[in-house]
Amino acid sequence: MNTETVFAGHSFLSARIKGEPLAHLPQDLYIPPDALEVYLEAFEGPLDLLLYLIRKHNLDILDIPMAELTTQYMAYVEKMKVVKLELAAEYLLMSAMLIEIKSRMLLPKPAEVAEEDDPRAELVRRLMEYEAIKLAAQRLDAMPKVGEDIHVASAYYQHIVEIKPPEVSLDDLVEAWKNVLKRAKLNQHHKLGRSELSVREHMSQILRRLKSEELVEFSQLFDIVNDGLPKLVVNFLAVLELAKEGLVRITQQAAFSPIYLQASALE
Amino acid sequence: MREPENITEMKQILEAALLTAGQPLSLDDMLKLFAGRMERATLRMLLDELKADWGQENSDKTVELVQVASGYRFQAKPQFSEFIARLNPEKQPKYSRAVMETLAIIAYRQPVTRGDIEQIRGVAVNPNVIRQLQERDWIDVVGQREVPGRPSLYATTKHFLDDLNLRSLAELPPYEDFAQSEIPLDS
Amino acid sequence: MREPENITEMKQILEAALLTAGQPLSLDDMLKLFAGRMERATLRMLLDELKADWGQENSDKTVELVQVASGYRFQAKPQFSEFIARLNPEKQPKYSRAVMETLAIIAYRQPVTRGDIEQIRGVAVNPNVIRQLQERDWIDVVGQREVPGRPSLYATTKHFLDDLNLRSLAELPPYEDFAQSEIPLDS
Repeated sequence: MNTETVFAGHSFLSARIKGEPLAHLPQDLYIPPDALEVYLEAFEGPLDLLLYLIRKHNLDILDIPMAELTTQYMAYVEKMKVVKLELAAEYLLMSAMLIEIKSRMLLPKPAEVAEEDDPRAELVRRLMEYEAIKLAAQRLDAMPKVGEDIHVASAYYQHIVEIKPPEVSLDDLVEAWKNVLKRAKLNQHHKLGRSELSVREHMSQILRRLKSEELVEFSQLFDIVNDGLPKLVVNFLAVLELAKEGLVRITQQAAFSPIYLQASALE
Repeated sequence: MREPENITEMKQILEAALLTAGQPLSLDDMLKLFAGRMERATLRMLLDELKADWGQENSDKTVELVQVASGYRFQAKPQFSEFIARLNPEKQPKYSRAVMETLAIIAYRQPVTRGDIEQIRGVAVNPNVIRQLQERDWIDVVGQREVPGRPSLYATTKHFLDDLNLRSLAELPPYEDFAQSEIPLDS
Repeated sequence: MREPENITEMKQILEAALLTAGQPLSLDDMLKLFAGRMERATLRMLLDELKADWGQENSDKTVELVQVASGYRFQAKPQFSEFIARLNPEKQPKYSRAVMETLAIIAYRQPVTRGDIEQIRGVAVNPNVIRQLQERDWIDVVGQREVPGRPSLYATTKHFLDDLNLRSLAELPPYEDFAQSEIPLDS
């Protein structure tokens, strides 16, 4: 088995790589370390190289001097320990696979062995799969693409801006409130529950009413028939809170006579 | 490379280029289309023809060729702009932090004066902040506090509740513990 | 706001929007033009009409309406491409073989992990290769495979199909086309 015979008469890659004709033909899966860059540009990996050798040079994938290859690889790995070791590993793995296949081929075969049991079948399957993907990649590369060969209509139009007010969600509001509290360190003082919020809402409502009506009779603030007890209580708490904060004045001319509320400001 | 065979094809190349350019094309740009094999005068003539073909008076055309400072471009006739604008609704601006915090304080602590807000936030309140919220009809003045200067008392409006999809302030999340169950109070 | 008065005006709005979009418009996008006042069936009918009006067979038109994965777009008829390309002489850099092969594997075998790609190509995949395809918005992560390490599963995007002028993956060149002659086993 001699690789020289396999490659006799072939000139490797009639195309030039980096403007230079490639001096040496890859006779096996060994890459001379000094030619690493060139080979890496030419081949995408051991599968690619193997495929090239098979398709272009009718190389039998087993017709490779395994012992010599292994020696070459070990020297290669030594040299490449510092850089690009992972690349060496891929080629090394491939040669290991070939050696394994070869050793299995050399074992005496039982007569009844089926074609599918050929140890080379898996490698051939991978090679053909890779070959199909390689061609698919070339085809995708050649297809017209937007930004290169396809030009999409994009005429101009007058941009009309419709001014809309900012949107505010409940979450935004709560977030803002939390920020306020964080900064003011008011956590201890202002733990608000729903009930207190209701009180504050009623305080605003009463004030708003006092703005238009000036004088409101106390009992008119309460709708005994329609408001449930909780609402009546909240409303009453609101009146007390308003009085406490000095926001309303509560007056009564005589005992048991009507009680009136008026905004403090409206004297 | 192939070159256009006649003036009709040249005009078509010009039209296709202008429709797809995405920006105005200058005369120099357009000359590049023909690899220098066109006179400026011819180009101008073709542009005039295209302008006429696609002009405002041709009611079946939806775009027209117009000349702007940096060259020529096709643009949608004005009557279509408002519809096209619907495809890209302008991103709405956000309220500043000052506006949001002021709103939150008024919502949670109402009725409050500007002084209250300033005390809580620790910074002066820009009158513009209050104005923005009033213009939105989210807050209004519900009275004055009886202290020197009689400052206005602000509260949130019904409109604010509507916009935030709340029935009452009691539906605002109590800020300190959202998980804590509370006795619901109808208001 | 004004709304279109008749079907002719609707068709014109549609045409103007598509001519100005610069990208495919989906049916949902186009419905927005009419503020929800159009049936999908009517829209489809109008698109069919526009396709016919602007079709390849109408030799006076320089752009045609095509359907791609994410919707409809007007694009220059292929015969004008080479001329328009002269406007931007700096071409996009060609992708390396590693990038294109990785893309081919993802396109034809999706969803795949990086390990799958490495298995097929027989070499490690440089993360940069994946990144280039993600930056082009041609691939994205669609999930994780439930194996140790939970590796990301990659698939092609709609944008990839759009860029290659395809409506769906089924329109990719058939994989069978790439199957080559058997590699003989006899030694």
